[in-house]
Amino acid sequence: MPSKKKTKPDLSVDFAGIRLKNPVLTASGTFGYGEEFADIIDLNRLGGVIVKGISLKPITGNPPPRIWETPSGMLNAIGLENPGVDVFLRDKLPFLRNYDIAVLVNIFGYCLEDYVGVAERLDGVPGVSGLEVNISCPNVKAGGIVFGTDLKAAFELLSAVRKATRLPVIAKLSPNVTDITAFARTARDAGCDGLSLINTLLGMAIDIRSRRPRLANCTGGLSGPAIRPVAVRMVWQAAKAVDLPLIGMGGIMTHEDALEFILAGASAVAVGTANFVNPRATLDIIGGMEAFLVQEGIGSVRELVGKVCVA
Amino acid sequence: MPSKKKTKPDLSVDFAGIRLKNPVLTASGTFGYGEEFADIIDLNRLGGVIVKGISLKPITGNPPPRIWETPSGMLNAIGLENPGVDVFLRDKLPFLRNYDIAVLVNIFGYCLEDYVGVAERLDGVPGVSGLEVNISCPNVKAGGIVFGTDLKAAFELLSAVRKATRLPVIAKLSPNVTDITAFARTARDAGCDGLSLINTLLGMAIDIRSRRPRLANCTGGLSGPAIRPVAVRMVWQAAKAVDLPLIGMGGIMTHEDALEFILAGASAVAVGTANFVNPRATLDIIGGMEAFLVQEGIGSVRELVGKVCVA
Amino acid sequence: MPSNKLHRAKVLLHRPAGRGYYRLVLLAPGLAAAAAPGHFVMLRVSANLDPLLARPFGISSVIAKRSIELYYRVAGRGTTLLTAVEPGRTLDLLGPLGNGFPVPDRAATPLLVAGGSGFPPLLYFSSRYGKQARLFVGSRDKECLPPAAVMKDLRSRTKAVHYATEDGSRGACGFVTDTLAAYLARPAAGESPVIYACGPNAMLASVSRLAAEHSIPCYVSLEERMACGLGVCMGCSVSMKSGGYKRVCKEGPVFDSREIDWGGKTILQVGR
Amino acid sequence: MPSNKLHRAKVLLHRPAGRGYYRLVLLAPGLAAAAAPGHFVMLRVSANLDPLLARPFGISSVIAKRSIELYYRVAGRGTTLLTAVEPGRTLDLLGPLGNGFPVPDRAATPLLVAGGSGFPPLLYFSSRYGKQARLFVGSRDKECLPPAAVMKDLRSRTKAVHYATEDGSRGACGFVTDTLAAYLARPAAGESPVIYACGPNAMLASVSRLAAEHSIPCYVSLEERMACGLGVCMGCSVSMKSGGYKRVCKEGPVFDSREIDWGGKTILQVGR
Ligand SMILES: Cc1cc2nc3c(=O)[nH]c(=O)nc-3n(C[C@H](O)[C@H](O)[C@H](O)COP(=O)(O)OP(=O)(O)OC[C@H]3O[C@@H](n4cnc5c(N)ncnc54)[C@H](O)[C@@H]3O)c2cc1C
Ligand SMILES: Cc1cc2nc3c(=O)[nH]c(=O)nc-3n(C[C@H](O)[C@H](O)[C@H](O)COP(=O)(O)OP(=O)(O)OC[C@H]3O[C@@H](n4cnc5c(N)ncnc54)[C@H](O)[C@@H]3O)c2cc1C
Ligand SMILES: Cc1cc2nc3c(=O)[nH]c(=O)nc-3n(C[C@H](O)[C@H](O)[C@H](O)COP(=O)(O)O)c2cc1C
Ligand SMILES: Cc1cc2nc3c(=O)[nH]c(=O)nc-3n(C[C@H](O)[C@H](O)[C@H](O)COP(=O)(O)O)c2cc1C
Ligand code: FES
Ligand code: FES
Repeated sequence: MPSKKKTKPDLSVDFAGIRLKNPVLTASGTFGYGEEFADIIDLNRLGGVIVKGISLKPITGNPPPRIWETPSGMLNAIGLENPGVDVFLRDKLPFLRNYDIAVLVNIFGYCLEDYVGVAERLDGVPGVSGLEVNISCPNVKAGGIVFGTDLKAAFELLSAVRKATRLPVIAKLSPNVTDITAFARTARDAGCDGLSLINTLLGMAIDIRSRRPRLANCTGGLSGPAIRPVAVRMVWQAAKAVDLPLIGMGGIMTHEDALEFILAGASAVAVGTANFVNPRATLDIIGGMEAFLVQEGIGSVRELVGKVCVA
Repeated sequence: MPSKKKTKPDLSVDFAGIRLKNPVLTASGTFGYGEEFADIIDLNRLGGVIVKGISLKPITGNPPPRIWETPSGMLNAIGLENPGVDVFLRDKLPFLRNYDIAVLVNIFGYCLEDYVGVAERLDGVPGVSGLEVNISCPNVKAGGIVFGTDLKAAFELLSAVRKATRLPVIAKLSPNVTDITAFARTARDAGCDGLSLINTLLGMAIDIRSRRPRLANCTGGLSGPAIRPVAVRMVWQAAKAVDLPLIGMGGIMTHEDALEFILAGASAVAVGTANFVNPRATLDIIGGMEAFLVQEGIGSVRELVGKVCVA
Repeated sequence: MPSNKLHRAKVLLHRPAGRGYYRLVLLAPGLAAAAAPGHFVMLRVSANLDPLLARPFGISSVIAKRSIELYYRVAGRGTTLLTAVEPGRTLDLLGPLGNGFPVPDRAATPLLVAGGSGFPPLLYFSSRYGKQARLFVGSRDKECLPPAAVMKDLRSRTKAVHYATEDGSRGACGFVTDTLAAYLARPAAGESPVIYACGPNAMLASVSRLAAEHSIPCYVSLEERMACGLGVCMGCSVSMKSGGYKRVCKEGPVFDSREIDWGGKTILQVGR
Repeated sequence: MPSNKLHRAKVLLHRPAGRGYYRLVLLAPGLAAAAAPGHFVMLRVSANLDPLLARPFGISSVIAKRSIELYYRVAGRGTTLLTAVEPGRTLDLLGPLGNGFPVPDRAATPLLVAGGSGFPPLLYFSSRYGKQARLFVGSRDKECLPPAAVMKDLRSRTKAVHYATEDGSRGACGFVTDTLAAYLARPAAGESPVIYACGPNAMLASVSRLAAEHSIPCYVSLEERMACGLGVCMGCSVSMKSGGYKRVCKEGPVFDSREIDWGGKTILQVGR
């Protein structure tokens, strides 16, 4: 006899072989390595954490000012400050291993060899669930070519990373391109297991009195709810173009925003700038998503992936 | 003996041979053909009006819903509804000729011949100061190629329009490209006299309950303050790349926003979505700009064009 | 100088009106002087950039020729923000906008059909032409009817009120269109009915069908999302039977129901 | 469960405090219990998405162990919005944040140097360690000094107050660093001074130079734009003499002045 009791909806997701208890991750660079948030929320309730970008060697980052608030968004030009992969493995990863959550390590470098180096160091390390390969930071250049905006460079880089690790490889795409689907296909062809999108839009703001850019770096990456419509559109386009699972992000503040991305075709979502505005945002989103599924009588969040009706 | 009296600062600008009494224009599609605003503001105080996009034949536009509000912005998919060039010349232009302001006519078509046709019809028409050629509407396609995102198609189109008219030709660029400077150079090479940027960013929003896109057209153009940092960055990049005068736009709400674009390299600005939020926005911006110049002791707004310091 | 539609209006009164509505009275003499039944205003609900756009509201009354009254239901972010506005503050306001209802013929009996939160323009209409009119009002249950004070005014101004609730908690059990159909089947002697309707689109479509069946004139006040309210953005267009679109803010919000292409998609997917 | 830093705090008191400042008292027992002088909070000023980010404010006092007091100057959009918040409302609040001032040695004489709107953390400091301390306060003119009530508290809590105004309208004519320099040139007998400074960066740089010249310890509380206040965004970094950066919100806001690379660019281009 079928039970009439409302059963708890299933939020779990299998993402490129990584089991997530729910589809809500934290976006790279907006959650540190988890430590600071452990004071505020129960990390065990997250689907997973995508850590701040890690490079082979430590990077000190850009001079200040590094951030500027914009309408419903913010610009940042942190310059990928990070302690390097060795310190990450020694000091940061052990903390995250105390929790039963997926840990995706965001990696980047200044040249192909850097990327491969970090990927190799992380291969087989217990506690690392997968790699998110940042080919989309506006500040990472290779001989004048930005990996994330050149199809050939992206293909070579992602193929090389693919060979360097047995971990699931997720390519993080840049939105600053004419055709996101071309990059999605390139990442697939290079053997990636999934895609993350979007990274920040390249932006700029100027102080009209001093006539200087608001950021010492001149330009920076625009994030936050301002960019959400662009992000949803790109996730939708990429989902139609390739058969890979997607992590959708860009301006997610509420569970409704997160579900927009899932309907557009994302299997999981990442919450970025919202963590600054409301440090409980991830948990509020998980709770809201669960309530929504109950309310709509949907058994599993997986039933919603890509289910936007564009008749 | 130099006078100590504060003289009124000079707001006038020569834009590609078009004299503007001040650098503040209205962005195409956000001010109709001026009539509706004549009830609310004194049109004679504007630098000029860029009219709603005009095509060779009337266009009925997209089915509703056509707009959706987003964080600090809006999506629209109007579908370029317009009465066609003949009705424009008969019913709309005469009204604008009552005012002593520049009138830029925004034109577009579904194929090269359409564009050329409108350009020819407008050539030599008294009261038309110049053409703004919209090669950037996400809905205008030519055999699968969007003029605004394909360099070769853009070059051919703009060259053809250039030949079809003696009026100043201003190319309106799409922000949905990897490299805005390549399009700026292409427009210059095709003989354009100036550039307008940016048009809207392609975006999408989904109603999570009905699972349908918020717009009947599925995707739409994102405008408003949300996109301003992207617009300022593109104006700055384009200004460095070519020696043409630029009309900067994208999210301008206040005189401070307008001056950001001017410092980034725009000789004039256009106010779009702000007209909906505050129908006096253009006049407030002109007033604020004048007050700013007085306050900072700057004699002419022209002294500020491109003067951002990126030491 | 141009006849100005842009006003900075002082909030004179602002309080919950019951049944989920707020009543807002704004001092705006120029606007009040020009406002006719069926007109609406665009009201900015935030001084910041989110929410960005102004919200449309129908004028429910003009008070002492200097103020206008609005009734609004808390529907989303904008109206929630609005509830916090204290009397004494000023709000940016654009209006009067739209075409308004056509003035009824002296001999006609206007049938005012109000569904959901569609009563405000009909309330204003009733203050001018109520004596000749019958009101048909409907909602899910009696708690969803217009606020008690509004109903009192409507009752005292019109010759009859026909209630319908879907749960039968007030008046006939069923839709407002059922009571309207019943009336139209046997109109009171000597009455020549003309319909003025405002409410959800599904209701307006049914009302329109009824009017066509009985060959009586029918005016509907439509809702569509708006950005400018001025006729410049082309965002609020609705499909016309004759092909093409008309703007709710400019050629509307009131249309002859025969013009509308009701067969098209839902005209407005409401809210979030 | 984690020790929570996130609070929904009720506004107990909120009013203009004079000289362009507002005083805001928030009920937040957990925060109040943990707050030490030099700590700050991140306060959300809008429930909507613009302005988006929370604003940092120093804690100026803990009241009855359950509430915290803030003093803020209206500096831009966020603080303007904040002024409209009525007592009784709740605000989202994160804190206490930052490292706080080091506790002064019993034998030391803290020299509190306050410039501009830098007094709040020093006011809190004075309530704990004021008896041993001297206050150096400076501003453009006497109208730009901290609010009268604040000055009264500071006077009653410290052993001496040294005023400086650029126009000489109160105390010595000149910069606060001039009066500080004068004192350091001839410190009172038996005093072993330690500087605690908060104010504009130019002032802090001068104070830091003076401290170095006299070889006395100096702690400065810095300001930088912040997004998270938690140490995760790396947005608030300042240059260190040793190379690299430290986060104002995490390793700061209080730094040993010798650590800071004052020679770098202006650390903060304030406001709009
Ligand atoms: C001509 C006209 C007259 C109206 N008169 C009244 C009235 O007198 N009283 C009343 O309570 N409501 C009236 N409405 C509906 C009212 O405008 C919406 O309820 C309101 O805009 C919702 O705003 P929100 O921010 O609270 O909701 P949100 O859902 O947060 O709004 C999101 C967006 O959708 C738009 N939107 C949402 N619902 C509607 C709607 N029904 N019609 C048009 N746009 C909508 C909003 O303007 C906004 O752009 C009228 C609408 C129109 C078009
Ligand atoms: C640790 C710390 C403690 C502070 N304590 C106090 C205090 O007790 N009282 C007080 O009046 N002010 C204090 N400030 C400054 C206060 O944070 C700013 O005045 C406030 O953020 C301005 O916000 P706004 O929206 O009104 O200005 P806007 O100019 O609109 O702000 C725009 C952006 O710049 C940032 N910003 C502007 N000025 C500053 C600034 N001086 N420091 C950091 N970010 C800034 C804002 O946070 C925002 O992101 C403190 C700053 C810091 C970093
Ligand atoms: C302060 C900050 C730092 C970031 N650092 C990184 C990073 O190290 N690596 C990366 O791939 N993305 C980084 N991002 C981009 C985010 O992960 C995310 O893609 C983007 O911010 C869009 O999501 P949001 O709008 O929810 O913030 C950073 C974003 C911000 C705001
Ligand atoms: C409702 C609407 C209609 C528009 N129609 C046109 C158009 O017909 N032709 C065109 O070139 N741009 C059109 N645009 C783009 C604007 O001219 C402008 O480039 C863009 O909105 C960015 O400026 P804003 O953020 O100030 O609105 C339209 C924009 C909006 C919001
Ligand atoms: S709302 Fe802009 S045309 Fe109607
Ligand atoms: S404000 Fe985010 S690290 Fe300091």
